[in-house]
Amino acid sequence: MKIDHSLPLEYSTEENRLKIFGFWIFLGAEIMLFATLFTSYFVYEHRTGNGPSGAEIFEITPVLMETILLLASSFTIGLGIHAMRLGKQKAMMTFFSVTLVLGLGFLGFEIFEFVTYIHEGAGLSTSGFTSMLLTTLGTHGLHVTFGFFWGLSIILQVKKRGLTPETANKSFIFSLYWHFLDVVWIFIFSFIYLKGMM
Amino acid sequence: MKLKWALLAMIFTVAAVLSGCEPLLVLDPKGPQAKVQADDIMLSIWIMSGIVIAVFAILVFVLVKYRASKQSADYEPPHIEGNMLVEAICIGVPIIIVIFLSVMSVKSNYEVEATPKGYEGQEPVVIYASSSNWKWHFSYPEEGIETVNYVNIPAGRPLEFKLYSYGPITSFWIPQLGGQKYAMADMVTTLHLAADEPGELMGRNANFSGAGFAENTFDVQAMSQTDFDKWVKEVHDTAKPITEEKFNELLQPGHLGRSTYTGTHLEFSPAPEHNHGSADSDKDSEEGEHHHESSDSEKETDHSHH
Amino acid sequence: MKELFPIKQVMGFAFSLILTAVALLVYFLDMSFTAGITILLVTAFIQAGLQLVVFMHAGETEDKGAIYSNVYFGILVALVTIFGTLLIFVWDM
Amino acid sequence: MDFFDRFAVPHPSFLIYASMVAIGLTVIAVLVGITYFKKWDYLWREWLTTVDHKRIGIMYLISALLMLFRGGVDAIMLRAQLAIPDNKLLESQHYNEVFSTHGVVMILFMAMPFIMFFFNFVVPLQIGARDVAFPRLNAISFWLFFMGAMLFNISFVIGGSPDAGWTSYFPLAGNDFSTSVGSNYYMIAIQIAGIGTLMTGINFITTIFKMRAPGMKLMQMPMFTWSALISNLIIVFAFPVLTVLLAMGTMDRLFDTKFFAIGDGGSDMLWANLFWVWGHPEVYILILPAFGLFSEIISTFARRNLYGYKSMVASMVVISAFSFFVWAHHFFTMGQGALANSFFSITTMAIAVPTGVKIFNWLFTLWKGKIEFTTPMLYAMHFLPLFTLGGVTGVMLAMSAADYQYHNTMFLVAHFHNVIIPGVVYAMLGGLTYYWPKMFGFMLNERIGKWTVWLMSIGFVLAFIPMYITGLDGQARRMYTYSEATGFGPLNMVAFIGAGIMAISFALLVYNIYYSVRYSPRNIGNDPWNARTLEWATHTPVPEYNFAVMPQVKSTEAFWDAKKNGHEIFKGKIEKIHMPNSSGLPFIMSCIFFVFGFSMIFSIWPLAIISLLGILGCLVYRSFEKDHGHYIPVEEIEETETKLRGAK
Repeated sequence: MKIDHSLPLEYSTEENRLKIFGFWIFLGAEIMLFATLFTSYFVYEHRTGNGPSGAEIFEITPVLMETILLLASSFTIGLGIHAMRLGKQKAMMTFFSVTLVLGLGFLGFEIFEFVTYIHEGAGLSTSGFTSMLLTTLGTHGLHVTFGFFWGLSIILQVKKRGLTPETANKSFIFSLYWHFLDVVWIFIFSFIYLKGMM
Repeated sequence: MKLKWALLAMIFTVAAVLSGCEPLLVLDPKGPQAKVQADDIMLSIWIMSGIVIAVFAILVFVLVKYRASKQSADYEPPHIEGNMLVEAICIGVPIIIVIFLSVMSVKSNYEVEATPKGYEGQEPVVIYASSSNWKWHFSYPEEGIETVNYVNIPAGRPLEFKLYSYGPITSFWIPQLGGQKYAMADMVTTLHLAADEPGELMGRNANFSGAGFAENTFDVQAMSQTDFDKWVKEVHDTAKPITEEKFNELLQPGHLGRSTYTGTHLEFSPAPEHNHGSADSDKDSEEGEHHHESSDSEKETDHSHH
Repeated sequence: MKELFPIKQVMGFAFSLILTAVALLVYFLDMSFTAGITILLVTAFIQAGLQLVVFMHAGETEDKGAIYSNVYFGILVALVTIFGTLLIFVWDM
Repeated sequence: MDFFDRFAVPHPSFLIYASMVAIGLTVIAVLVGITYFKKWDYLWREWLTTVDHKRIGIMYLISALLMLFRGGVDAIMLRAQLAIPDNKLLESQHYNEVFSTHGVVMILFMAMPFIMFFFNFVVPLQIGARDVAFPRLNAISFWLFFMGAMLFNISFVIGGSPDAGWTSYFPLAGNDFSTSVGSNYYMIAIQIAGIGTLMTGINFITTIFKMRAPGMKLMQMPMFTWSALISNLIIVFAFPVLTVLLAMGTMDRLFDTKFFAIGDGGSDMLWANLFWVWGHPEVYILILPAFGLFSEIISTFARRNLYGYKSMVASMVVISAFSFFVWAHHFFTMGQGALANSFFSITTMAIAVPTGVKIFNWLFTLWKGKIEFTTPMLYAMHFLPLFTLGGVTGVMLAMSAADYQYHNTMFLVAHFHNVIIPGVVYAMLGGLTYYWPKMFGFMLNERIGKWTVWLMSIGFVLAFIPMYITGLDGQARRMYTYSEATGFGPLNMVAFIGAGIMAISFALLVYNIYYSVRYSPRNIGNDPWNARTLEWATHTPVPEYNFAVMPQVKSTEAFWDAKKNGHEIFKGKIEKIHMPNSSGLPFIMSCIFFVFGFSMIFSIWPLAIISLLGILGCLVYRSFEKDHGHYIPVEEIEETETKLRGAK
């Protein structure tokens, strides 16, 4: 393992650089994954069958809370990476933990939202629209859930092994993932919720 | 050399069959829409043959001229990067062909999506053609009759087929009158056709729809307007009315022969309202969006029977 | 403590909150569909770009050409898929 | 016994029972054989746990050839059934299952692994790399593909095959009209294989961007590597669509969502739409590597550099974008307006331009060359005219108004076989012959090889040209039978004979492998074809580390320059080489995926949950695992090098 000390830790080995590059390509694939969900969502937007429409079930409060929580978590993980580059392991761990707590808060609101939808008769098998809505939100929610456990395992590893080229690399890639989820949420917020409530 | 002869023989066989004594169905149009399509097809075949022959000729030429056995042992092929002019020609000529074909294609597309040429002034006969596994139901709302697995049409009048399905996606196709269009469960598509002269024609579902697909055909009889009127009157005199019960029985999966009824199933089991693909339906497509909920609920009751 | 909060990222966060607030106008104000969707398109894409550049450091290595091409290609294909499908299913139906 | 009833085949026949017995016996024979020859350890150590791109490539190749056989048998059954009017060989249900699996197997489980074989075996060698960017991910890709393929293939003996066509349009594939688990197999098996493919895409883009030999600029990459790059780029952006689509289909079938339902706001055509958003780029994923292989072969045997390298690259880049702009031409007849149809008609025809550029560039590469008709070259020379024919019929199909007549007919079937067989299959077989000596150290017999090509082409012309004609005569595709009155009989008989000749040609290929294993000379050197690119600069067989010293590259044809212009490729001393460790995890995880897929297909929820946890467990294990690979010491490399040099 050749370590290049002139670069930040996460870029310091050949393998690390490959992984970060590869993850960017993966994010390209994720763009298309969510684009497909959005494409379908726009087709189903008015195909509500006997079920409720978006305007009938969307509520601004939980959505706004989710948005603020996720934006804040994207900010804190950015700070986490900044701290990591300064070599401040403790600050980094704190920022990462705050990020995961915020993510958990987001998931809490989302679960509350889903329960409300199902209560209001907008279940997975109510109509084309509700199927698609819950699938799109659910795919994002599953990504966040997966990210939560991923982040947890990274915090554990940093705690156990300290900041090495390997753990720094993992943390950086995780931060890319988390920011990307925030980007996706911005589009969900704008083109599913706000457009639906407009 | 073998290759050359084989290819020549092939082209001649294809040409002979295409222009042969027994014309192929699609190239033997009996209506204006099929004529547009057959003309397009023949034209593109000629242009494409030109391209194929050009490529074959160049290929045969270089293969004969530059094969190793004809070169001297110390011949060293040159290093050639490419040539702007040659490559510009190789891009330019295909672009010209593509532009020409694009114009043709767009023009024809608007033609086949509108009332057939030469029939514009006339009142079209509207026929609702719906498919169920594995039958075709034809409803004539104005004449007030319904047929199964056969359709009689007046020649010399524009036809408007309104297509939808009571099951999988099917495709309504009468090759000699014009190309096909899908029939689907959640919307009505419109196919504009016309028959120039009386005659018997073949019609079928062209889109795979399950076990009984191969036999999912219907007979088309184009007849003069007087014969058509006579037939309508005859049906009203002799046939039984179609009831909801009878219709649900017809919808059961399986094959049936021809049958005829008075009245149409549209009265108790209307077509999905979302209207698509008709040149004049642009205005009501907005409306269709809003109608959606109601049309879906109606459809569901239809389906609970089957 | 201060070095842990670089000005670039704090500003980025503040700006993304402002953009969110602007987007919320479409909910609280009564406006036409066109105006609303325009606001949403603008705010959403600026926010996405913000995340990409400020937080994700997309352009910090020698691979930035490849990374940006990859993202742009993804966006291009995504937009074509979305608008093509809308053309088929909604606008020209 | 209700639990076991679901595994029964819903439409049993003698053929299916016979296959069951045959499969059972083969599996037992293989297991007994491995045990008897005490090969379990070897198999596990050298193959199941390998992360070596060359071995993974060879495993892709073996899978692809097996699937070619399976898909080929399907094809013969289809042609035999249609050979005479009102034939009773297959019932409608069986015919439907056979053509559905034929399509899926040939596209996804034959052609895809075949190109994966070339990516894996050739790309790292061609760019002078020691392995791919993520060797272990590569192994996961392969094993996921393999498990997906196996899952799909057991469908016809356990629970029933999919019967809604390879496109699996809803609502036909929905629960209302496809009651067996066949369509579940379709959704889940393809999903698993598709995830593997997506990871391959990421892996190879990274490899090609980041691991090229010193000095090799992007515009100096050999054409096959370029085609691999573009093809993988399309994979990365097309396969997520398939992932979402299959997930939606799975949810419709298992969880009663209303995506493609009749009523309740479902939209059956959205399946078709998204299917082709993935499906059309998929065609280019297959054909671009084929173009790349032909470029290598034609340039090698015309003994000339590739004409118009830059326009070749440019045309592929254009194709990669355009392949996403044309999907609606697969359903011009859905009832959308003339505006939408016109748009997609024009974009479709526009793709013909870059494709045409490629054809002309190949022709000009032959010009002033010194053409040698070896077997790979013969494939290429048959490809050019036949593919041109397929290409121009594609332009005909692109004319939307005329397509109303071609759609769903044998004309269409003829067209896509006419591009896929001379395009993809010829490239695969030609490329296989071309790279065979690099893999195994001996050549395939040229005489038998040339017979294979000629028989293949004669069979092809007889089998598919008649379909153009019956299509124009109104023969719809996917009909299991037709009456004598239609007049389709004679031409379909010709097609059956053609298919038979193609089968003989395939048998000849297998015989060629057997014959060459036994009789081919072994001392052929590293460069038996007098080729031009880096993969021929290393030893045969290729050592584990590919190149003892990293090659230095200055042009598109580094090796040729070395041979003709004295350019020195291998400069510098041998140093210790870092290599990745083998791992059993990819195989084990993919096996759990298989169990997960199987339990989803049959809705066995407890098992599904347990296996899902198992998959997550593997991921967690991997995340915490410390694996830094190993170094091959200099002495060992030198020893290998001396041995291989001696073996020449």
